[in-house]
Amino acid sequence: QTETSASDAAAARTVAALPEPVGNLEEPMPPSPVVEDAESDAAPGLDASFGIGRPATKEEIAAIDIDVMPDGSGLPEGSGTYAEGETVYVEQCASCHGDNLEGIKETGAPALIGGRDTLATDKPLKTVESYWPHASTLFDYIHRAMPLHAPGSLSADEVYAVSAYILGRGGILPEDAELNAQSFKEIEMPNADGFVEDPRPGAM
Amino acid sequence: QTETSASDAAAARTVAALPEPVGNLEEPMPPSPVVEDAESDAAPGLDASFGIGRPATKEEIAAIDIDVMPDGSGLPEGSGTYAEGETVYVEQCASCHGDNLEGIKETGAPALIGGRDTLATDKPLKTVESYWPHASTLFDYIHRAMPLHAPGSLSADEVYAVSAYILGRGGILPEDAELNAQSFKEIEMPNADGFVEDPRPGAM
Amino acid sequence: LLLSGGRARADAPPGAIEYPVQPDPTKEQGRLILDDGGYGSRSQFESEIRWRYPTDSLDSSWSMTPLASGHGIITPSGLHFERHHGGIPTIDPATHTLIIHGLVDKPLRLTMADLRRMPSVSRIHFIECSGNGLTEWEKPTLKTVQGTHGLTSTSEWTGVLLSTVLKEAGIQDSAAWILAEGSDAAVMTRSVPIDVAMNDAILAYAQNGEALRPEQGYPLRLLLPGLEGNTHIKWLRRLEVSDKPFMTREETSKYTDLMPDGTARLFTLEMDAKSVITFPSGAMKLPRPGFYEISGLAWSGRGKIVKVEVSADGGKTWTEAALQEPVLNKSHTRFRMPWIWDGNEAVLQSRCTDETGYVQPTLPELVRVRGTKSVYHLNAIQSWHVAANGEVTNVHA
Amino acid sequence: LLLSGGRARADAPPGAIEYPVQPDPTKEQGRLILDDGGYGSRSQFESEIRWRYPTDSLDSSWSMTPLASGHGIITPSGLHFERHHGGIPTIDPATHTLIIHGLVDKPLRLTMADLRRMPSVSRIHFIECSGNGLTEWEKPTLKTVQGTHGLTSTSEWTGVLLSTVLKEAGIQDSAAWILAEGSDAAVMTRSVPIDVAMNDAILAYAQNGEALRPEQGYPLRLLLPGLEGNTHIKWLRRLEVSDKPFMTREETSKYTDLMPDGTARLFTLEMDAKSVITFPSGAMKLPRPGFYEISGLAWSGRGKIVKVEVSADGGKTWTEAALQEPVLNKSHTRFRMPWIWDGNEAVLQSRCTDETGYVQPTLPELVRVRGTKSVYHLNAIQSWHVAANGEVTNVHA
Ligand code: HEC
Ligand code: HEC
Ligand SMILES: [Ca+2]
Ligand SMILES: [Ca+2]
Ligand SMILES: [Ca+2]
Ligand SMILES: [Ca+2]
Ligand SMILES: [Ca+2]
Ligand SMILES: [Ca+2]
Ligand SMILES: [Co+2]
Ligand SMILES: [Co+2]
Repeated sequence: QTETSASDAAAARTVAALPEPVGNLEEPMPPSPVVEDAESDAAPGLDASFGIGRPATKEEIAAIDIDVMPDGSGLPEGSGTYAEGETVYVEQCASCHGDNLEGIKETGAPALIGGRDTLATDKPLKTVESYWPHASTLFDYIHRAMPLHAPGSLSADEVYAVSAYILGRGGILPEDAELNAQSFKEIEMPNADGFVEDPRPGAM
Repeated sequence: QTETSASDAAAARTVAALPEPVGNLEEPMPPSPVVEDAESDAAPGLDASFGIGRPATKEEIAAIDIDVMPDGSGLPEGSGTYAEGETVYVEQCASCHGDNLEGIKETGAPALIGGRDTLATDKPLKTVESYWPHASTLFDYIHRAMPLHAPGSLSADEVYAVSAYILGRGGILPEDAELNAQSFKEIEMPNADGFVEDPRPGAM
Repeated sequence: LLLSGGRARADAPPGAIEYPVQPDPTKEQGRLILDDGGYGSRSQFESEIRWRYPTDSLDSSWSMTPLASGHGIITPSGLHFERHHGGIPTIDPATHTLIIHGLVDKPLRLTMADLRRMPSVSRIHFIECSGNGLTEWEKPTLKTVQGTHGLTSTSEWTGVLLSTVLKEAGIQDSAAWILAEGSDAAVMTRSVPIDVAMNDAILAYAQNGEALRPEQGYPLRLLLPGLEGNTHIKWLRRLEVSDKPFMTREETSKYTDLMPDGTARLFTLEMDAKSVITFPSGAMKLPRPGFYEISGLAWSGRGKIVKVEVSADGGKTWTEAALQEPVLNKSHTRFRMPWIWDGNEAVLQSRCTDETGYVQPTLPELVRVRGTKSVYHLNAIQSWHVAANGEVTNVHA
Repeated sequence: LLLSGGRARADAPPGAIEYPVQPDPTKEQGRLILDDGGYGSRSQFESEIRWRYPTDSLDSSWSMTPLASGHGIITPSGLHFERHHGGIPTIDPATHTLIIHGLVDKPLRLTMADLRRMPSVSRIHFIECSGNGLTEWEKPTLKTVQGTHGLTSTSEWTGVLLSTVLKEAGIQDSAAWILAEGSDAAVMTRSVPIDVAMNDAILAYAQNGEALRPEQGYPLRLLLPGLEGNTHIKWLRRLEVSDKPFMTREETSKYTDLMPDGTARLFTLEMDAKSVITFPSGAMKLPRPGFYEISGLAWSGRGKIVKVEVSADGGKTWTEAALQEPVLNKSHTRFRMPWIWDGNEAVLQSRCTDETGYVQPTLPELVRVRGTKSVYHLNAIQSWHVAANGEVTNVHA
């Protein structure tokens, strides 16, 4: 036994033989909180106000406050007629909803009219005409979501017009109707009284 | 108002205007349970035996029962000398663990010898020589995991041999040692008594 | 950091990366740590995916969670069901804001960074689309539990309580409803009752420990625990406080429940208690008689599940199943029951009870009141028929 | 099903797919449902990744969870910490088996399909490597909470109780230890006391509702709730029941704790209670004085967390933090405390107590007993220094 132990030759090592953590180990840096707004620098409290965020400006709200409610609030200025609406519809809606507003299965676009007196049958057809309780919903929805591939692209005039057309084709408005913020509020929907409150819990 | 309602023209639609679910809708099929073994067809019970799986055969167990325990159980047939071990070591271990078994930092391979009397210092060097309580662990580990890039490739003879070499270089065995299942069991490790039970909970 | 190892390939399932299978993984090093760039993916041997019901419109469609291969109560984020009305928008969180206005003292504008600085909560909740099961009213239609029940998933959601933000803005006494509006192509809107908003509603920015998934509303969604999924507005950009509901298209034309007399229920928001056996379930085949662990999920929009019973004889006799802890409020609860299939025909059913005492109804009980045209809120007991040859099918029993 | 939309690209973070950001997502349809092939991925704006401590060997290395950007208690599976001794094997579950032998009446061979048919459990548990924090004994070394504490993660695990399988095999009276062996290149082995095995150990095949991730042992791992991570053998292939421990390399050369007197503790299996503040934490910068929600994680290998206290003055005064429900056994528990930073220097600390009454120690208390060379089981109170300029750093205080 010439060599007894290599302990002299062995480099001294500390725990876990870790590489010396010198310099930058390239630990990924965690995100820091970000404060964008100088305005809310007000002294914050623990319970009520955290001093976080800032007041929304009137302009910021107006830019996205697009909803229209049953009482007519939110209806913009402008107007449109059945005749104008027919043009809008033929050009921008008929390809999906059909020449007669009957819907085209392949596009997924539902019928917009028809279906009155079918709700209690075993083939209910729920459309704007037969089912919708409020005309405001029609303006609101077309304005925000239609035409499907260019949502939000219609002017207020165009939405008034195509609404007049759809409601006219559905026999809810006369063909000479012109819609604006005032006349819109007066529309009576056929199924306005067709809705009931949720009886649950307590009923099935 | 010439047209009153397009309800006649509208195709009858049922709930949600779903496409007719006819034919194969290509629902992905869920996995079914699989039973591979006819043997365990025995009537199963709810609590003790589920009749699942099958007995492991002696061959199946032997093929993977590779562990070696401090009492020597699991040591295979075969033998190897310090001299044979030196060849194995030089050819298959030195590139990572170093010519003098001192470890090579860049490879991550630790020192295998040295470090006696360092355990209570502030530069403890924990090696096979200085730290390991059981020689069985050396056989077991080399056999299952080394050399790193060809684990499990050494014959039993080679593992006996390289163990003799490492223990010889560490001054635990003489250089003329030959290891086999019998002589292996007699190895006394320097730090055999260096380990204590976990005093927790109750102590820090 | 780039992916250095395998890559998504046509031959790996979605969400997986294909690596060579090792003939003997104990004889060679495996692939290197972090070759995934530091964010892992599922195994190449796992292939379950969400499934899209083949609606005609691809833009307005839904995909369903593969409940049959789920485990526990958490739904993997990659398999959470989806419902989109205008596709999945791609929104930079650095420019996204939430505006709160209407009947509030101080209209507020919050950035995502602002929201992340506010006091937060994390809660495990299910979401269920109230259209879950809509194909099943009249006859058993879809084959698998993914098709019949896959419009529900459970995640751990983190965000700011909506009440925290509303208090910050100062809601006025007349406040009764809040419009929530998304910034997707549908500019999706729903009206939320103020008591829900002030109770447990969450402005959620995280899901299962990381940011929301894009399909789930990244960077911000509304979470209304227990309420129908459509109300949990994704990609949330605006909250308007009002004294009246807004009567949006999604709460009038859709998500109203048509009764046999032609009237329709409005604002049926809460999801009643429901359960389903996920194993064994439709389109599986039991290979032979013997031991099987029946397992499934139960949930209620009104609180905790207190009991799940299982029947193997189509509802004649019932046995109480074990509820896996933790049993959480408005969360999926996993139930299990050992079962020995004797090789004869069987009809498997589960029936749950929630902490309000509500018991999940049978389909005939539900149809007696609601008919089969109400589309939404089908929460009846589901039946799976096990044939003598082991085939499991969706039946009305 | 192929990915039809975006693809993983060099410019998207790992785990994300890059899509064009929409200038106004309300004005055009978003990307189509299921263009991800049915399994989703995270947002391209989320970039946190596991981080590898730069060990010299890439084959034997570890990666750490980015705790600073975590939410709630669930760790996203893609960010679960890793520890590999021989890389990540790629194993076909159809050919993988588990063999149980040794001091049992009936040696058993179980396929993955067999295991999936047995009675199962799902439990939310943390795993922590006992080497978590090993760089921090002598001086504050790493900068972030990912570096100091990132070797712990929490998932919902599903599998078969080990006791179920052991009962099936019939363990003999002399049984005292079980060897668990993996089928990776290290053929990793640890000895498990029989009482742990018969208590709450799980043969886990699922994680967060889907199959285990490859890095976490796909298709099968051992889960020993509360015990050091190294014992939770991944890619599990064999269990041998014995009357003695096996004294493997990982329980002698490694995972023994060297004391100042040169003796070393064997089988220090349980993970003592520990907590850490994850927000604010090292390398962050607070932009200005004001409100911040302090948040962090606490866990104990011996049961539930009952209390977390937070100090902003380096331990002089303590305030009890709120524990986010659910508070689960051997799971991460999220705590939160509102805090107003006044702009002066502060030292943030958290201290937890578990249901056994054990209180997390200070580092000097721990070092007084164990010295600084024991490598493993550093569970001392962590201190984060907040400078007057808002910079947060790792300190010993
Ligand atoms: C490219 C196809 C397409 C075009 C063009 C289109 N729509 Fe639609 N429309 C749809 C689809 C699809 C839906 C159903 C969307 C959903 O359910 O999410 C729909 C829904 C509607 C609805 C709601 C119907 C209901 O019963 O709920 C109205 C109203 C409507 N469209 C009006 C219009 C008008 C007006 C135009 C033209 C200005 C138009 N659409 C153009 C596809 C189209
Ligand atoms: C390609 C590099 C490489 C080669 C070749 C190699 N090793 Fe290793 N060895 C390592 C690394 C790296 C470790 C540490 C592994 C770990 O901690 O997971 C190690 C660990 C060991 C250990 C455990 C040391 C301790 O203190 O725990 C022993 C014993 C060992 N090797 C013996 C051998 C023998 C004998 C051979 C040749 C037959 C060999 N090694 C070849 C890289 C190598
Ligand atoms: Ca408004
Ligand atoms: Ca009206
Ligand atoms: Ca053995
Ligand atoms: Ca000995
Ligand atoms: Ca699977
Ligand atoms: Ca992030
Ligand atoms: Co409803
Ligand atoms: Co330990």
